[in-house]
Amino acid sequence: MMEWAWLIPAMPAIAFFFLATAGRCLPNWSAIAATGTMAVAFIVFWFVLADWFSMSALPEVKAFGFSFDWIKAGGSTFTWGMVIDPISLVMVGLVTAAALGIQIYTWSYMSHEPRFTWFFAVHSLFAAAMLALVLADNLLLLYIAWELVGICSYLLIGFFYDRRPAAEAAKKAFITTRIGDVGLLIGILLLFAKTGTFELSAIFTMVENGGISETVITAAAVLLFLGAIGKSAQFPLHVWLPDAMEGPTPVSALVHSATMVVAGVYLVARMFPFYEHSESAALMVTLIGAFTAVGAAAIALVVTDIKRILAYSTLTDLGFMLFALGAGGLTAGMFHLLIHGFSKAILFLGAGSISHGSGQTDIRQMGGLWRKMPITAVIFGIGALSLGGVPPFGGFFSKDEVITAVFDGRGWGFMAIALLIGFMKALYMGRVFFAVFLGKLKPENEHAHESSMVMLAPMLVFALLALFGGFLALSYTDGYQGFGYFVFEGTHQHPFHLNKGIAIGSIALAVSGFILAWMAYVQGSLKTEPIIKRFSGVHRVLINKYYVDEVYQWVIDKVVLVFGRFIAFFDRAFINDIGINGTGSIVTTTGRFMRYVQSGKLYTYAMGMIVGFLGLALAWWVS
Amino acid sequence: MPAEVRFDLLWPEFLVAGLAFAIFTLDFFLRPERKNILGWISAIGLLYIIAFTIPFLNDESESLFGGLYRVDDYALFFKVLSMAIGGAVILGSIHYVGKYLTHPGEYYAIILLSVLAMMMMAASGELLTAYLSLELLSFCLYILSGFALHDRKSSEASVKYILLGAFSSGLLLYGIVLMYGAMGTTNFAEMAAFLDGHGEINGRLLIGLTLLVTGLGFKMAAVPFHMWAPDVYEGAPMPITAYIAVGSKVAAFALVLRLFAEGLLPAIDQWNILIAGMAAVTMLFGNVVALAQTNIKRMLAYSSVGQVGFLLMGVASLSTLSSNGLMVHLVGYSATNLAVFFAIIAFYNYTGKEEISDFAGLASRSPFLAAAITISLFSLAGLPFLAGFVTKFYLFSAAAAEDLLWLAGVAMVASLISLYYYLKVARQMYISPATEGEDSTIKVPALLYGLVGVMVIIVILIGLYPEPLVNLIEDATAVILPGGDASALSLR
Amino acid sequence: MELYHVELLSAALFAIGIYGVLARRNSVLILISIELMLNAVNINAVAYSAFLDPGRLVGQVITIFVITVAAAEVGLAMAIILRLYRTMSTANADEADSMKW
Amino acid sequence: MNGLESVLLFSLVVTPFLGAAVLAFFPADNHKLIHWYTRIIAASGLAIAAYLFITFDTGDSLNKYIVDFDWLPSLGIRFTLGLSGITVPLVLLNAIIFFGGVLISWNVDHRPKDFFVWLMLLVAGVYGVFASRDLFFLFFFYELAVVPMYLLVGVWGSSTDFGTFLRTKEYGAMKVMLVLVAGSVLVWIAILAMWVEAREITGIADFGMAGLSQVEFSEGFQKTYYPFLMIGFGILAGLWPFHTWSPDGHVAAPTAVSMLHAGVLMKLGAFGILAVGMVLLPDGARFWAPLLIGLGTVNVIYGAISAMGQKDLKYIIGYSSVSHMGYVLMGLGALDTLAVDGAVLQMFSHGIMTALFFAMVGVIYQRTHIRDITILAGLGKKMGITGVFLAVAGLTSLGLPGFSSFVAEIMIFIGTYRTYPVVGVLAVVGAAITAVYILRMLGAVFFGPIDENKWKDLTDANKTETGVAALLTGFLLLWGLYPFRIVEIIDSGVVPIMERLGS
Repeated sequence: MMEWAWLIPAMPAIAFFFLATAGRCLPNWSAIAATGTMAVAFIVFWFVLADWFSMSALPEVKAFGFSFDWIKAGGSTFTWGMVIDPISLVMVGLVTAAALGIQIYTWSYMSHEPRFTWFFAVHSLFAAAMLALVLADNLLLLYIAWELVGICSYLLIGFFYDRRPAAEAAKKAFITTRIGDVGLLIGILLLFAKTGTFELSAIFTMVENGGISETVITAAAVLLFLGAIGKSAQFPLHVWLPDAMEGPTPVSALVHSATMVVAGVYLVARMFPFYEHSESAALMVTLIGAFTAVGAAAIALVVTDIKRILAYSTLTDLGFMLFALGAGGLTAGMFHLLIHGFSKAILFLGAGSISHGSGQTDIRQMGGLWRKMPITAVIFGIGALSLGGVPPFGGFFSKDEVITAVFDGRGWGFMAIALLIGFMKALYMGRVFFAVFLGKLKPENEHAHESSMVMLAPMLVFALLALFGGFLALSYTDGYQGFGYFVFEGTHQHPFHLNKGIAIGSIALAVSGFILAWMAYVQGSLKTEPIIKRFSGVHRVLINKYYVDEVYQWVIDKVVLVFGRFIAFFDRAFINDIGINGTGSIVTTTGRFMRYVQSGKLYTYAMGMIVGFLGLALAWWVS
Repeated sequence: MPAEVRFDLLWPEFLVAGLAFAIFTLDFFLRPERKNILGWISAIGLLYIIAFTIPFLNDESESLFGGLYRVDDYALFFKVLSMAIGGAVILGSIHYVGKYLTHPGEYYAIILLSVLAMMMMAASGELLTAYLSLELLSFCLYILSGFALHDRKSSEASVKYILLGAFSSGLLLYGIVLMYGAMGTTNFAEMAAFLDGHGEINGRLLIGLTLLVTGLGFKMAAVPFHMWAPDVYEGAPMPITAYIAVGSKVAAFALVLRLFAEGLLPAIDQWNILIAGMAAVTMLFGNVVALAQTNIKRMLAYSSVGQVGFLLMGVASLSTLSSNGLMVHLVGYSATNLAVFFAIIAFYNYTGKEEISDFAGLASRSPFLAAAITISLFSLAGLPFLAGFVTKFYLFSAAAAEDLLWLAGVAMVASLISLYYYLKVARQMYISPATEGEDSTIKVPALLYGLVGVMVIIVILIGLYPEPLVNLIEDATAVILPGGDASALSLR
Repeated sequence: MELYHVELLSAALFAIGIYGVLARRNSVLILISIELMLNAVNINAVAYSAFLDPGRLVGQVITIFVITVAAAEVGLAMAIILRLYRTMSTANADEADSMKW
Repeated sequence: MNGLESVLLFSLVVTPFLGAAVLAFFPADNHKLIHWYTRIIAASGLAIAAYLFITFDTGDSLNKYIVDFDWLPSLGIRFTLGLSGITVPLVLLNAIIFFGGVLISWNVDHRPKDFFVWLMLLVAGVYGVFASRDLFFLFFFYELAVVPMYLLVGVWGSSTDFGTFLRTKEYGAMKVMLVLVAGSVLVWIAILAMWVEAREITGIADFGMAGLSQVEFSEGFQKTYYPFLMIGFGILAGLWPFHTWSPDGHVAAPTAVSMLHAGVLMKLGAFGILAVGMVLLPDGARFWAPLLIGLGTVNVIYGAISAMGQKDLKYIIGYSSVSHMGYVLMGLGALDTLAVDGAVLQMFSHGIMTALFFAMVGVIYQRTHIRDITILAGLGKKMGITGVFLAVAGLTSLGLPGFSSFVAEIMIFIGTYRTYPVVGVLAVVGAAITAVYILRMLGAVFFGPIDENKWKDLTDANKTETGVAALLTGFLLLWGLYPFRIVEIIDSGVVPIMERLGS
């Protein structure tokens, strides 16, 4: 079945082309076409996975790929090919599952939207691009898919294009990530210039046997990481992600769980040999991941829009994953990616369900909603507990893996940071869950209602995955000895292990986080207002997201656009009016003056002739 | 010295002169309103003479009166060209004369006489003969430019023209005499022999040559001897302006080319840089000043001053190739200028206006005239697929081939400048709307319609396939610059 | 008498003629100055012929033609000047400057 | 002349020329006839070009489909037409844009006959430049392509008042014409210099490129005259700082002319640098390559930043053309096979893309009579189709994979990066800036709420316009997704040149 793996990205891509061209004529078929193709991709994934396990009985088979020539020019051949290995399989599984579930959810959620077809078209392309990204066996194709992911996010975030904030958010998302892509592309070009190929396997071989110098590896690793910073919304390019919730909720769900933001994490995981060979680059990944995680978690504690809280929690988790990857924890990072994907899908779909049912987005306007939407509440709760890191939910296992990896790789200090992040995760997850579902029901929410089964069913499936996904870490058969045997770096397979101290500590922190949240938002024994008042400066900074957006906006308004206008003015006034027109007017002015030589008087004319004669004679005499 | 002079070879000249006198005579017998027919007779007569001359003189090569007068392919080429130009101008004048001028008989006859003068200029092989034919031409043009009796501008132009012309004749003559004193001969071939023998140039020869160039520069209207041209162009009746712009220039260059090729070529290293400098100044000055003009005739006057600069390039870089180039450009220039002038005559006949701004909206008033003027002006600017492009390309290539690439570069810049004022005319015609009350459709008589059409077709034909013309010209050049194979290296 | 004596005479005459053309306002006087120039030419031509080229009479022929042409020229010029006088009531060449620039 | 292809090539060049000549005698008031006649001429050109493209054999592609007549032997001018791997795509490009331009001009009702006569002459010139294998005719067609611009812009264009300054159509037309002819003067000088030099070396007067390319010009000569070609052709390609004719020309030009102007005319310049400059003066090309690539880089960055500071749709796209032509120049300057391949593909791709841009801007302008992006807003509601296609063009322009510009740009990036890393980096940065102004433009015009009262009667692109846009989009996608064939063809033309250049 593996040779049919190309169907996985191809199916949604076909759906896109079908819907984008013919979709207008067949509006009713759009959902079916999109979901159907996605289902096929999902099924193919399972066959490929099965194949993988049957083949990898031979231990030396690590990856399987095939390719076709895309461009042949100047002695170089660029191919489009796929690599199927554990990392890509994990990603494909996550993406196909998430996309499929979210599309089903969308049937109901977006059913009143006139541009339903367009939504499905782009949604399919989004999934296709992400699938191509994770399956790409070379950097060129990876970059192509990477950019397509970016543009799909633009189209989807800006889906409600007639709303100014949505349009702005879309633009912001694309341009911000594009800045990171500059680094990514330069990194890719650097690697091509040094290795002469885009093939990942060939590049890795060179990295392993020293075919590339250390400096180049570090430079490339840093440059590639710039791309990851953009896509995975790490500081300082994180600003687009919170705004991205201007898109329809299913888009947020897909963006935050399985596509787009995890692309950066995936890139770091995929290029892991580089970070293994460059300590400084790996340290950079760790630091930026940790910094973003802490910073974003702090914001998540104070903002009140439900999707914004979730957005900042995504930032935290992404930082968390990169934290692990930078510390050498490939398994941990990928595992957290997987679990986070499912959990975050629930949370966003749940948030969508909440706003769909109640019409509210601000958690201060909610409360007690579990009475009106019990299933949503349960499912949302599972997601929150999972991401909060409470056992036995999946998030606990993955978080524990990350903390362990950080401890192994970076030691005590960084582990403390990881634990702190874990605590904050629990705190804000508790906050959002309690504030929304528990407590008193507000009168304006009386009309709130549970969502349809079409929306709830996918959520349920994801909830199960979030609930039990953590057990993927454990060993079951010879064919699957735990996640650590499946996704590993180098030759270093390792089983799941619990560091008891760390585990207990993190559980304690997670639980206390939830308890604190409960005290603050349900029981009321912990008053938030005094704390806010006490730390009003800090609170203001956090509410304003450290003023990063303002600084950027200032730079754009006062520096970039002003500079653009200056150049435009310079071009018009100097290069054109003085340079080009000036040359012309010099000639015409000369003509205007020279015509006065022609005085109309006869003697001038005769004089002219004599002068000419003398001039000629003189010139001749001299020469 | 040949014992017997073959007067029969002068039949074309006799016929033209006879035609002229026939017109004078016929003029007495015609009632004023019938005098239009004189124009037709002159033109058709010239046509017959052309038809007679070509087979009659083809491949003849004879030197009459001991080298004073040549009958050869070069002369033949210019004779035919002169007659053709004369005939075209006469045809183009008929309506104009009927509307604005008196004394048509004298008008046509004097044009015929000037055609005769032009034919003689191309044929003369000696300075005095050249001078005499040149004076004949000038006298005719003095009269013609003052032909609009009641027009102040016309008499002013005429006075300026004749006084300056006489002045320049004085200079020219003094030059001729000094050269005669320096070389002991006025015969072109003997001059060449003298220069071949004596490398250096003494003061007498130097001043003589300079004066000669001054006098001829006046006829050609090269800067700074051009100053009569704008005024005369503006003042003269419009067909005469065309005639001066085309005919007198063709004749002057026919003479200059033969003089420099046959007489002064051995000293080319001495004078080519001077002529090149004059060419550069002429083309720049003419085109730059033309930018500031508002009267179409005056603009065309300056433009043709600029064209003289291009033509002088061919003299400065004299070789078989550049001689070809000069003649090709001369032919292309003549056809193009005639097309412009005929179109303007048609316009003037109807409107009586000659400012550039009066052409506003011409594209809707008469699409044909607008297109014809545009095409011809574009040809003057050297744009493809028109004559000007090919002829300039030929001429500039020839100059470049003789190490005058810089001059070719200046010429290109000058044609770029010229493009600007040509485009200003095109802008008036196509872009600006016609002024209120002056937007009636212009009626173009069939004769002018046909003339303009024929000229435009010639312009396009030369632009698309100049090879036949170039072949003719190569034959002509072979006479004055024998032994040159144009496609091979420079023969200097 | 050497050749250069005659040459100087002729050059002087010629220069005076040029001066006249440049300095005179009246067209008729200009015309007379031009005649002066032409006469300078004639003197020179005859002198060259006599001193340098005694056998051939080229200079004399030139002179005869120049005299003839000059006569015709004067006639024509006078007619045209008369025209100018009729239309503009002046024979001053520098007042005929309606066309310029 | 032999073979079907030669006949087709000849007729491809001659058809619009004759077509214009015949059209000149049509009755001027039968608009329908004139439109349909021109469409048929354009379609036949497209068919021929497509046939030549599809059947193109990449083996020995330098001297393909030769048409050869003696024209002016005394100067060594022959009428020689031939195709190479470089020219075939560009000929196809011209055919596509001509066809699209004619269709999009369905609304020209002011003297349509004259309009199409000039348009056909322009197109004939462009075909001729691409196909000529003789410098005289290359120059001939080059000027022929420029001349009609004056009247096309001047008569059918529009004047715009920008508040602080005014750009009239007369000004735009005059500037386009004079600047381009000024460029051609430089080219002309270089052509004559080469001809003279070759004549002195070989003793044969010959303007044929095949012959001239065999001549060993001295290094000093090449270094002296290559800049003439580079700047002269470069002016047409929008080389900084001689680029301002282009945006101002666009602002004044009517839609179809803008399409041809940015779509094909600017390509002539880049084509000239490659097919004349680099082929005939390889040493000069090597010597001056750093300057070319440097100016190309300036073009990219400067054009993009200028575009960012503009408010008028046509200015934005005009400057984006300047920026994108910078990539082409950069690719040429890199002297790297991959980069040059990319440059040629970029010419094709940018041509189609910018034609699409202008077609859609034309649609907007025709309906709203506004091009100021600060006034237009929310048009997406009423003009969805237009918006989609403008977005397609915009996304192509910012180098989105899937569209052909990406393929071209990535090849240029690779090629320039491995020769001049800094330039490669700047090129990538330029692409990012492109994203800024393109998205700003799209966002301002199509996104956000719409003023329902003001645009009550606003209509979307009609079927013809949609068809044109779809045609252009189809080509963008085709080469974007499957560039193998076109790159193969281009490569077959570029490799011999690069081998001669010794890199």
